[in-house]
Amino acid sequence: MDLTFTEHEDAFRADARAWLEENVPRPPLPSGDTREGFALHKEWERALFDARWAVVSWPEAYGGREASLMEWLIFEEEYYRAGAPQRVTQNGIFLLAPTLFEFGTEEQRERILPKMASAEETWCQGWSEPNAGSDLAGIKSRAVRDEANGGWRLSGQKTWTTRGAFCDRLFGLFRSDPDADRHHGLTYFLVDLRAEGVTVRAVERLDGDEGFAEVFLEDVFVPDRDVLGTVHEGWRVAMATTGSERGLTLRSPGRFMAAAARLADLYRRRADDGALDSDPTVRDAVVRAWIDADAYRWQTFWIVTRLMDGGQTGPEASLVKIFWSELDVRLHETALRLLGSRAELVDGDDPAAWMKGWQFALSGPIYAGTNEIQRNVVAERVLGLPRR
Amino acid sequence: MDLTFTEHEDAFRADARAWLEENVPRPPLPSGDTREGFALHKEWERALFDARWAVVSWPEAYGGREASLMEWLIFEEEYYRAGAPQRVTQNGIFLLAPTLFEFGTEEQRERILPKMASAEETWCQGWSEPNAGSDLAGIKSRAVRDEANGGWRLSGQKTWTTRGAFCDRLFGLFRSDPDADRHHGLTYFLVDLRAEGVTVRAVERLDGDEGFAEVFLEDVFVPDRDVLGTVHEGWRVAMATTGSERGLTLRSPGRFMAAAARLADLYRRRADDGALDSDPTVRDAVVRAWIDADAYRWQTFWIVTRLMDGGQTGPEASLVKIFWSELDVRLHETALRLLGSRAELVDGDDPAAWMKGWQFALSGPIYAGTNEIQRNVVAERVLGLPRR
Amino acid sequence: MRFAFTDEQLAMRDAVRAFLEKECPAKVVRDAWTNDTGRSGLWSRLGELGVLGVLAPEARGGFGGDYLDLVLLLEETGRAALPEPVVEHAAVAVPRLDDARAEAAAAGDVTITVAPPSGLVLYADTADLVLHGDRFVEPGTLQLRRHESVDGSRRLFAIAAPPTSIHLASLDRAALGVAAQLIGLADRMLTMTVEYAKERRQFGVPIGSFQAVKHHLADVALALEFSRPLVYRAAWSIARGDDDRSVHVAMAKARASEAALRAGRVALQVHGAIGYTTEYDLHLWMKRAWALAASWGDAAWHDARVGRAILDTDRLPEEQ
Amino acid sequence: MRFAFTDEQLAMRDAVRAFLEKECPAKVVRDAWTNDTGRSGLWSRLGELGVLGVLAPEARGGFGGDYLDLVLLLEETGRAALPEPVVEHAAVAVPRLDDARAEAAAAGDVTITVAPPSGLVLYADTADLVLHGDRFVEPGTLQLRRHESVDGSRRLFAIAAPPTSIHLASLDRAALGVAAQLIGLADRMLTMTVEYAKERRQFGVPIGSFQAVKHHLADVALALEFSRPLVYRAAWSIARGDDDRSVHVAMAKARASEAALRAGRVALQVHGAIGYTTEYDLHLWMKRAWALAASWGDAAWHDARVGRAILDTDRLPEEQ
Repeated sequence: MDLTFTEHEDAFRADARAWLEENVPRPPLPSGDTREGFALHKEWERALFDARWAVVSWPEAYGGREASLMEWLIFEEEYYRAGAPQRVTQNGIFLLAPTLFEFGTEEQRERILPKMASAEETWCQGWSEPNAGSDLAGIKSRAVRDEANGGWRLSGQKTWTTRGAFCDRLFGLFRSDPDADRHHGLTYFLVDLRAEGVTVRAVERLDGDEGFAEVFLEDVFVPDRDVLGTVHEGWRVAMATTGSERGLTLRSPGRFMAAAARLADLYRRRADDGALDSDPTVRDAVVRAWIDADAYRWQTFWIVTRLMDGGQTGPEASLVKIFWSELDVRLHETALRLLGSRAELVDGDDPAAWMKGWQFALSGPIYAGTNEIQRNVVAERVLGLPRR
Repeated sequence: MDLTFTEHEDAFRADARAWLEENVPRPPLPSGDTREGFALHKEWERALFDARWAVVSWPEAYGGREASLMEWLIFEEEYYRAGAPQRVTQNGIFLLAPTLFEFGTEEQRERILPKMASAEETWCQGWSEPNAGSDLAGIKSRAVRDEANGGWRLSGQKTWTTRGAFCDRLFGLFRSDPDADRHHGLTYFLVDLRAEGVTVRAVERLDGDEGFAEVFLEDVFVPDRDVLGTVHEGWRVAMATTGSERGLTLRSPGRFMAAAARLADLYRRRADDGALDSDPTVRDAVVRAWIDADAYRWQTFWIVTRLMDGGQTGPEASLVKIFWSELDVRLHETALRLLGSRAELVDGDDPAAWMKGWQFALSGPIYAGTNEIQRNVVAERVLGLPRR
Repeated sequence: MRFAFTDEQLAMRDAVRAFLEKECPAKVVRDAWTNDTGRSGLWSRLGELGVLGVLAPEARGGFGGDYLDLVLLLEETGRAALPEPVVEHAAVAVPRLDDARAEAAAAGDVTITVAPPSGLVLYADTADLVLHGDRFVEPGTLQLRRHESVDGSRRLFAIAAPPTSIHLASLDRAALGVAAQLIGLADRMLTMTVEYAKERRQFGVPIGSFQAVKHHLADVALALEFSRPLVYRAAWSIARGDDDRSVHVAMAKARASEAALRAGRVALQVHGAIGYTTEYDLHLWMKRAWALAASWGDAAWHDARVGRAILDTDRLPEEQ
Repeated sequence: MRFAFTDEQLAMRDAVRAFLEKECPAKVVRDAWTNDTGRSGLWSRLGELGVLGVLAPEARGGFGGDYLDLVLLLEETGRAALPEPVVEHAAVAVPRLDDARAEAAAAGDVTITVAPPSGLVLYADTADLVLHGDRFVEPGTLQLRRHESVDGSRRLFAIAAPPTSIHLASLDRAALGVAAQLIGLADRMLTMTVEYAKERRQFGVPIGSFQAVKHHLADVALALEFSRPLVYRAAWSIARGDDDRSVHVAMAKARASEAALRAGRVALQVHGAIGYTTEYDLHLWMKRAWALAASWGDAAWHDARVGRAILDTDRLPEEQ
């Protein structure tokens, strides 16, 4: 065990910190879940890409640095410490890319990954449907074979597609074998949202941003080269992605360490104002949020060390997803308590940011598999309790 | 609405307070869940009975005062305020008696109730069996008809029989129709524990008292006059009892008001010692316990007013059981926090009492239907969610 | 001891509920987010109905009632998420008036709001008077600066000089009124969510048949069942001038705030993504609950009030 | 950055686990409640095994190791609920010795216990020495007064003069050792309960198939998963003399205490009445967890330590 960083890791951190301090936009960009904000975020992503900070863990050929998992964590710590913008390329980079690396063809990787990393092509996910939420296997959107044109015709509706109103392309599952049911007969498609037959409707989210979209597909042609993995085997292919969605790739500890630091700072300022004299318990809530962020960091280093030794993670990813999502809720709840009667204001600086963060945090226990489902997974696949 | 007590209620309270101050044993009796303690408690119960405080809400003919439900609550407040002993007659008075009043014959009531109230005959309940805990309908103990002697022959095993090692008689369900299953074909019997074929084995509880017993029955004869209600209809008969077991009769607010007062007193003494300077959060836990006890009191007055107006309570009893049992756990947990490293001592005064109370409190969420079952009842029968 | 409302009080509650179900559906609450006033347009009809003048003297066209006559009506305004300063006006300002202004206030011809210690005044732009400390002043005199609330219907205005002190009686009346509204909000969110859980199917069954969902909702029912009586009891204590009324109000506001916040959390979690959209109505109730739970003292602030009363003195619960 | 134990450390952990599974089954723990010493009779064998001398100098027959070599072994003593003052002896006292006493202590020829600020000394009657403040004294000099613990194997003795101050290093080593034991206790209670939930049937199915039971147990797994790394990190910080080691120990003890208390609550609730009897083994583990969670500072006490370090100064998490 050696809990100090190597010279190489320290140097990597120093490089990242120096570049970020130099380049992080001030004042912060508007929300990337709005049309204007999204455009500005694409410019930022482009700058990250040009400096080879967009996808540090990828092969150099695709714009990465072949950084280790540990270095990726270090980059994330620095990224959030610097207060850098949310990653609007996140769903492509963290959800689709791992699947492409595992199941994609060389042609697909070369065609898709660089543009994804540079935000020239932005990706959204198309898992959920009106009747397929927690129960993803309930997918009804169809894919019909179009032999003549060497491809497929997609029809159906996808919902809760994050930033779907602004993205270029969608990845998701469609039912290619109508006779197979549940987890079978699904195929993983990469869909051009500009294609004929696609209608995208923006849906306003709790915080007022149009962060969601409904995507309607009517007989949309998708060529064979945009099938990811084996036809009818989409479920197996997709599970790799949902795994990483739950796991640390979606919410690295750096994000919560930075939030805990902001929370402690807010606490000090409110305490100096004497605003907390009447609430003796909120201080402990701040301390707990800090400790939890620290616990998440060390649990991550523990897992990542195992991975770098060639070990595996499996259903433990569900423990991680439960922990970060509920930590995020508690942390923001504590911030709102610190703000007291000003917490509801969405035009001040502090309050607005924390209230927006709170509303975002509330989605954590819901998406990527509700925490109720995750607890079932922990009980059944980590602890071995009967499925029933 | 009038939240003051009537002159009559105040007078009733004054009488009760005066008698209790005069008569409550000092020092407190040893635990009634031990053989010696049980004997002393029977003397106390006899004194209560002679002064007509044992069963205030019962008809005078059976030793009561025909007190109203509200007066009964007032008596309970005074009883616990005075630090009077636990009621070893509780299971008879609060669980069996309501069933006798509803389903018993005149002969049974006259034969059983006065002796029950005076503790001349003490009763324990025989619901649970090794394979019938939360799932009470899993009862396997059999009752076989003995026409010749005009009665039944009981065989089987009952478990977790509170104070079963010291009591005289047991009430419980036995399977009288072997062909019927689950809730059907059960009969409610009153069993003499001195009868031939009965073996009682004391079982030590968490707190070291022999508060539990296993009761083994081998071909035990029970005469027809000791069948309560209709043969094979025992489930319907028993449900009345489990209802009151869950409801307020088992744990009236007075008990928790007295505990909250002791907790506040403990807090003040520990705070004066400066023992709490390092724990800023325990004070709020004390306040919450106090408020919860108060909330329980007023929710009870709310329900009791409805009952006195001729209204009903049904599945709401499950809400009450969840509330008092979890309040009791939080309240004692807070006391142990206040005691810090001395909490584990079971020979000091304060610590010993609180640690014993804590261990007793831990049984609350388990017995009389686990709180998991109670939450199902609330969801299905109060909120109307589907049973599945 | 008799803890129940009179038939008259229940009848008035039913009348107000029926009125609000008809006149203040979700659409009215939603429109208040974007209209000029943030309000419902029902003010004068609430006056006619008698809601605004419950605490006004009969001689001034009021009902001459007390807080027990008002508390159930405030709970209904919470259930409907009525976007109006009804607590400030009917529960706090009106009982301090006995002149002609009482008459206008009872009739709903004027709107009176209150400047809380936070200095954030609700609906100051459309109010005719603001109760500031112990004075009624014109809004124009307060140098209003508009603020946006997470609840788009709450038009808040910072004032240059917040009141340095506020009557304890006003604070208690406001905190209790908001507590009653929080109970109504929580009850409505629970109902909405139970209905959704019965309808919404996943894995081939209604999600309401999953034990985890059942227990989430049972916990909300539990919080409601044991906070509501505290609110009614505090209303009685204010109505009768009980010496401990401030402690009773604090208990009520603390637990009602938590019940409403829990109801919102569970409602959103059980609804899932649909509840996370503004197209669905839940957020209108949830955001009101967030705002009100933190208004006039949050749970921790009121717990601390209770603590000073019960721990820094020597007393028994409900000392007789 | 490499957060993993060495193969040697894991091998030693496995050896100690195997030894305790064989030599310290539940029966040994249960007997310690009623025997003369409250102990296991395994002390000298723990010495032979090398557990007691991990922190003793090699020159004195010790392993010359550091806290990283010890922490996993302490976790195992928790898993087995080993009734011995192993934390006091091996983690606190031994590292303060380098003379002949270190040799005897490493071999398990003597037992050394520690007087905590509470003044309640564990196994003072069977100990040869007591670390009192910064001095090693004979138990006989302390005027021992026996106390009964809820955990019958914990023989506690009040002393006339508790140490007025205790070395921060000793406090940290003791708190961390107890934290490691709490992790072991929690892990064992979780395992016991999962096994029971698979076997026990009600309503025709294993109770472990009910979602409520699953979620209770998942919450225990969650608490363990995120407290264990804090314990190992604090062990590293002590081993390396990190400036923040006291904060790291506080974080570890706070969360490990809560994890063990939660494991006990859930274990009892899922077991039901059977777990509520002393004939069943669960209570031996649960009561040890109650005692240790409150020893050497409970969760709130350590949270407060962390608070002083992070809130009364200006710093970032893990400032680089």
